[in-house]
Amino acid sequence: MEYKVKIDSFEGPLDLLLHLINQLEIDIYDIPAAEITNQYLSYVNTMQQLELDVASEYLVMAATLIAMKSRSLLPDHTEEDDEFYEEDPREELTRRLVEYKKYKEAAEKLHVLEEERTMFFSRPPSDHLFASNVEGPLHVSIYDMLGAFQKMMRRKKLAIPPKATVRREEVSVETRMKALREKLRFSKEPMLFEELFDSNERNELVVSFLAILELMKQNEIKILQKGNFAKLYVMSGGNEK
Amino acid sequence: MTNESIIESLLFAAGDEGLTAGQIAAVLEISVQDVQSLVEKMAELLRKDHSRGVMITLYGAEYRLMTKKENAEFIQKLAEKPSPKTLSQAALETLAIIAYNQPITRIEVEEIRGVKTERPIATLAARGLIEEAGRADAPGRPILYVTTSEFLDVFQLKGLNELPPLSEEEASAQQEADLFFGRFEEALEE
Amino acid sequence: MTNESIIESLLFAAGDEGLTAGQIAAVLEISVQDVQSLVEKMAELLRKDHSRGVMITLYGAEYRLMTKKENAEFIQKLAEKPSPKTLSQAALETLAIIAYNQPITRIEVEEIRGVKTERPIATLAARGLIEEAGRADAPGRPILYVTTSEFLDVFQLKGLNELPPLSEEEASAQQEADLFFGRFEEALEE
Repeated sequence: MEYKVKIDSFEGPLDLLLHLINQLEIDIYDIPAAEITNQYLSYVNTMQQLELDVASEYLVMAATLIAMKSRSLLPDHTEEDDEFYEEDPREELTRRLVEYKKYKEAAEKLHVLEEERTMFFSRPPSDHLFASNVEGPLHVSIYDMLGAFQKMMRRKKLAIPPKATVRREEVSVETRMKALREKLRFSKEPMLFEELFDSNERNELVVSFLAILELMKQNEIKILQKGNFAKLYVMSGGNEK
Repeated sequence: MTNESIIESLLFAAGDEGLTAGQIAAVLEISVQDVQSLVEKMAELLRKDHSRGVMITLYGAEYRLMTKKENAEFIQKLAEKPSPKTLSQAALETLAIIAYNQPITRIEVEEIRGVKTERPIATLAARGLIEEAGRADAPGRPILYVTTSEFLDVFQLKGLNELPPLSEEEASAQQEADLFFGRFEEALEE
Repeated sequence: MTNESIIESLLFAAGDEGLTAGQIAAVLEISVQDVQSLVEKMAELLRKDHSRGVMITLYGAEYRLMTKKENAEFIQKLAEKPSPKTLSQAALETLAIIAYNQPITRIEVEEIRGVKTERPIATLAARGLIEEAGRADAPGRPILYVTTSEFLDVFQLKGLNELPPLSEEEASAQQEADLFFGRFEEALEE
């Protein structure tokens, strides 16, 4: 079925024609109408026999080629001098082939760059960078979002072993206070109380809670609540007016 | 390339999750002890070199590359400057994940992004692009997020069904050979 | 800490979001030119130093830290997900035509390719490589397409002027003759 795959892989009639020109080793600027037409039609026939869907573009091209071929069979009725005034379908075809070939080659060069690019990896941007811009009109399109998403897809996520084997180091209340201070300073806006706990491990929960109490006591943070049972928010700057 | 170079690549790409000595050893096909002494040497060099901006930390069992504490103020300065785009890549990534997977919890978003996502979510919520929609039936009852009508507005979508498909659809949709096909066959037979 | 150290910290924190020279300059309070020459010097050192695993790239306007190509196989050994699929031939051809002729309508792309191009265009838009940029002043007001900054990233380009040159071999005497007569014909028709 290799044959089928090959035929299926042409990117349209121009691609098929370029393939034939290459195979027949003929000059793109001097295409023999009869030969190329016969070859082309036999390809299109094979496509039909293999019950491939033959896009209408292939058939339009077939018609053009047939017209070109029949024209080449007619006696040349033009005068020498008039030659260039005559609309030659071969010239038009050559122009299109040359144009298409240019981009086909450019596509190959782009592919090389694309492949190489998949060998470079980056890391996700830090959580707290650039995230605070919430004012002004939004000038962002769906394509920006898709681009960012693709960038993320290209990142490599490296596999991490099961967490069961990980032993946490002991964290002191002082260390935790320092971390919380930093976190709140970065955040600028009040943070949800729950957000201050990075880990679900019991030891750390306790240490974090003690650290929050200590920071409150030292008047470094403020806790806000809109009403009974509402969410607790924490913000820094209790001691600076 | 040297083992140091490979270790730097690995730690860099691993991001905030870091890598254990065992994982690095498996990639380099050297012993865990060798990895440990290599990484320690690298960490020491980084500490001493004032032209370098990163350090290696051991957090639990994982080695991580992090920015040096001395440079924290500059990173904060950068964080304070508005992104040249109106939404940062982090926010756009987060938004894409929520848009295509809603409703979704923050933890799930973080699993996909591989990095903490508190601030992007706060930004998107403050922008009115996402909102809370109840809680997931999971431990801790985490908040579920969905996109808002403001999201549709900003991205000029009539509905979520107008989001472009993310994966390249293979050319399976069969193109119909049209009427011309029949006529062409007739012409050939003539 | 030195400026080099701070720049490394900043680029590390920015990850694949990257930073423009202007953003770095604003943080360091030095000129954009100074940033550029500093970063270039750093990039050169990284390239040469075989004990380093990262490099600095400039795609579009953003500098980024990336792992070196030589270490790709080691990172892939640990990676959870396979490399994303590269673009199909149809998508690449379409993208090339758009890149060299932007802004351009779908019909114009189809004229060059000689085949329908709806699906490749949808794929490219979904990958964030092209975007709509208004409508052409032509019957039916067709959509105009341009490439995005993501396009520059995927193909490692600083800008559109870095696109590989279109092959020149067709600029033969024959084609020049065609061009000449083409113009000549047009002139006659007027």
